[in-house]
Amino acid sequence: MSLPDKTTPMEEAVAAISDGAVVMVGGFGVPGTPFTLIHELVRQGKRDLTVIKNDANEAGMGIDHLISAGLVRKLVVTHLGLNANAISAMNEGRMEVEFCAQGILAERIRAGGAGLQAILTDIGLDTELAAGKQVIEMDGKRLLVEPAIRADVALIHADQADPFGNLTYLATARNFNPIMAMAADRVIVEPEQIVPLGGIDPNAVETPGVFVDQVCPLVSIGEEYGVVRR
Amino acid sequence: MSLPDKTTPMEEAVAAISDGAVVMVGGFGVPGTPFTLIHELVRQGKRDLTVIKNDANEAGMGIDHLISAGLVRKLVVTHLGLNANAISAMNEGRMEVEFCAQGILAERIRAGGAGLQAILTDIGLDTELAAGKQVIEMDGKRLLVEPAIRADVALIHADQADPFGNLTYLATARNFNPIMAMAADRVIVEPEQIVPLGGIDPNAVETPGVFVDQVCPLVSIGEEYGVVRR
Amino acid sequence: MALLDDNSGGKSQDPRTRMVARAAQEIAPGMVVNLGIGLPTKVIDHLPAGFPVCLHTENGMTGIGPTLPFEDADRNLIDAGGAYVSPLPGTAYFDSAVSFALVRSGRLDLTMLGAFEVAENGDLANWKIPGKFSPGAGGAIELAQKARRVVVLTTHTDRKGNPKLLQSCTLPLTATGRVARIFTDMAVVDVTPCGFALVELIDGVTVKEVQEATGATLHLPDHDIPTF
Amino acid sequence: MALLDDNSGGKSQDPRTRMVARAAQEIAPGMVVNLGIGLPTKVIDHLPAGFPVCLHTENGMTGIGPTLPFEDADRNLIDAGGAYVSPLPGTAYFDSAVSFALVRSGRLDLTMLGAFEVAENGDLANWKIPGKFSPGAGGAIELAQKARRVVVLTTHTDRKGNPKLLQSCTLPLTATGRVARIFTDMAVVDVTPCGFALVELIDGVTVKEVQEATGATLHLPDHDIPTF
Repeated sequence: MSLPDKTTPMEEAVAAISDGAVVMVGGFGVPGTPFTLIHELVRQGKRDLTVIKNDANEAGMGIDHLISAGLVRKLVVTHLGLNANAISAMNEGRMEVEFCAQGILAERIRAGGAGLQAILTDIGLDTELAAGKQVIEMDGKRLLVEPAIRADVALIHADQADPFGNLTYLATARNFNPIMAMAADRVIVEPEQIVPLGGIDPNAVETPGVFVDQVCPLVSIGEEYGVVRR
Repeated sequence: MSLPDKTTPMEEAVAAISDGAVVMVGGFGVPGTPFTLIHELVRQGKRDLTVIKNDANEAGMGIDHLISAGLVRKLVVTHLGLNANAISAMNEGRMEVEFCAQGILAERIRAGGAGLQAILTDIGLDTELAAGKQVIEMDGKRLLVEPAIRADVALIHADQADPFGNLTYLATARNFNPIMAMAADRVIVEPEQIVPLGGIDPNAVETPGVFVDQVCPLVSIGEEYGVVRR
Repeated sequence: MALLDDNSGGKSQDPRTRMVARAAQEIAPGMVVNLGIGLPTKVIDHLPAGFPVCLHTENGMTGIGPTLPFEDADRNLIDAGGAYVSPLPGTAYFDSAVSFALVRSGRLDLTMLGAFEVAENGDLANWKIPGKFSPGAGGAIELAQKARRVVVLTTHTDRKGNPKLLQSCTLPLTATGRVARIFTDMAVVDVTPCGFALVELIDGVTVKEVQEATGATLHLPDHDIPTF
Repeated sequence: MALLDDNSGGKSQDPRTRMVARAAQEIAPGMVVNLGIGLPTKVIDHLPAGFPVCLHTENGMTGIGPTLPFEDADRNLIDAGGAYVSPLPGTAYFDSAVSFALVRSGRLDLTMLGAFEVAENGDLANWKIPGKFSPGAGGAIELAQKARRVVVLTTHTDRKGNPKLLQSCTLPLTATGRVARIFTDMAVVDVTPCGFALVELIDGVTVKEVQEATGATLHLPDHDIPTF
């Protein structure tokens, strides 16, 4: 037995994303954001995208390049307060925005990755985030039905990858990456480092390679991955 | 800031378990089974227990000691084919048995640990495991409501622990341990090794110590943890 | 390791071994495959060395390597059937929730399962014989319901000679309509919209013998039936 | 680090700093605590060195250590507000699903949050000002709904001098009836079954001044009101 090599040039991996695709993007603030994959998506001008991400990054960084280029039809997000461009695009109706409680977004994505259809939760039941959602009763309690979310593509930033797609993450760059890496029909990864098969301790693997479709070598870790002075 | 020490003698930790308690027990076959905690539970004669575990171990091992001593009122399990004592106790009505599909047991426990109330799934919809369960309709599809499971106590076997309760596991000894270690009001761990705070790479922690209540030093790793010749 | 000889050289005399060797050919390069407890597990011994396949075991591992003898076993490393296995370069370990996430979300290309009964509509029963033996389903319900392709390895009849391939199952079901193909110690049988179709025969077994050992009509092809 | 002086020596002249220092005393040894973005994050600077507390940040970390200056920052290690933080011996990193599992399953003893509005029944609004500023709730809904104890740090009035402590919230809610205590730059106010109760005053502020800056009745104790 041996495990296949999923190394793919980034241009080729991104080229297979369709206009109109639903795209999950890892990251929480700077750490874990797949900046290079996002740049390639902008460069190839994929449009009419639905983007699912924790936050809208900051103006001039990350998915703001997609938003500012008018490529995002809809954004599913928990917070966009740090990106004035995103707020403008929302307020002016150029981009549809769906807000989700942060942990419920995480659980809906995880449920998608776990092949579940939905979760039942009392989170947000008394808030306007519950508007329009299905409510069911269980043991006399009202609960929201929060459907699982899957995407056509997930863009993942990892620390290490092996050619089969086993992944590790560092510190708070983990965030949404491991759950999104399970919840898309095609999972594309930009790892900071590619190591040979066997180069990752099997106990240390965070995302098993079986969930990963394409491992794209990064030429360099640009400035935007760095420490931001505020 | 500093993190508290949760090291507790095993006798004391187990003494606080009540008769009638709902107890989750980690392990899948031999690996990951907390044999020493189970022995202490038998020694202290806790009775009328509801035990939640993947399997019933084999006759003469692990939770079979609880079953054979008549301490288990109800067993929630996915498979007990390797334990003739468990099958007899079930067939003779001495022990109630609730079967659950393996991955759904895992997800119900995980949902309990994640503070969700239930999951919706199509698994087992056409089988007798669906009997008596709530069915709801979502987007025209019938789905089973599988309620989250929490326990009063979880008994966990880990590889390494630090005094705060951060845990690592080895190979297939992981199985149900990480999810059960999130899903009980009191989580008791027997680690093979206790290392100082900082002795586990924070990226390698599998169960964050915040979920763990008591870390019980093991005097030795007995024969039953070993390789079984069949 | 003796079984490997059956793969590289002449055919085994043992029909069960031939069945397992034939089933191994069902695995295409690059697949992610779960081998159920019992006969299916033995398929691993019929894969050529270095064959590109990712084997999954539901107790939390992808990238299963060869089975190990008692002396070399790692006490923390078993497959779901309790066999001592080894890692490969690229193996990953994970918990039981992740293990079935993989199954339910469609990342498993193929599962091979054992059976008490298989019906001509693809129904499978393999977890409970009421009042006699109720071991529980373990992971079989999810494997049978969610793997992209489900095949069964089973003796054609039970110990008493009763057929296990039936018009409809009499035992509690594991999954409905999911079995695509059955490998037995007599034949390879496909489940089609019209019912069972005989695909291949073991050398020396006749169509009449297989039909008599089967509890439903076997549809025959209009060409010669290959043997294995 | 200048703030630490306020804790160890005389009281700061700045009411906001006094508020933050007072809030820090709400943290008991051994607690697991989440500090929300903004003023609550500053509480960390008022905890004595080595104080036994496990700080959680919802982007995936328990065991937050001191904040780091730009020069020493790790690009992969921030808190949910984007501040560069450091690990402690015993820190753990985890994904966003585990991070909120911890919150929803009751492992968080205390959360300190900011507010646009707090109502006398404990309702909280802090995520949306319709038509003006809708940053989204981030993790606030789950923190407010599920932490064992929820306290708020806020200026007593907004920039225009309008009260933020009200009979009922006018903005979209984050959670209902969950706020137990409010620390402001004028007072400490508890939410009780009877409404707001004045607990402490900042040195130099009068009961009359606080009542005038509050949009609901402040119930007074029948003893002298302590100051901080």
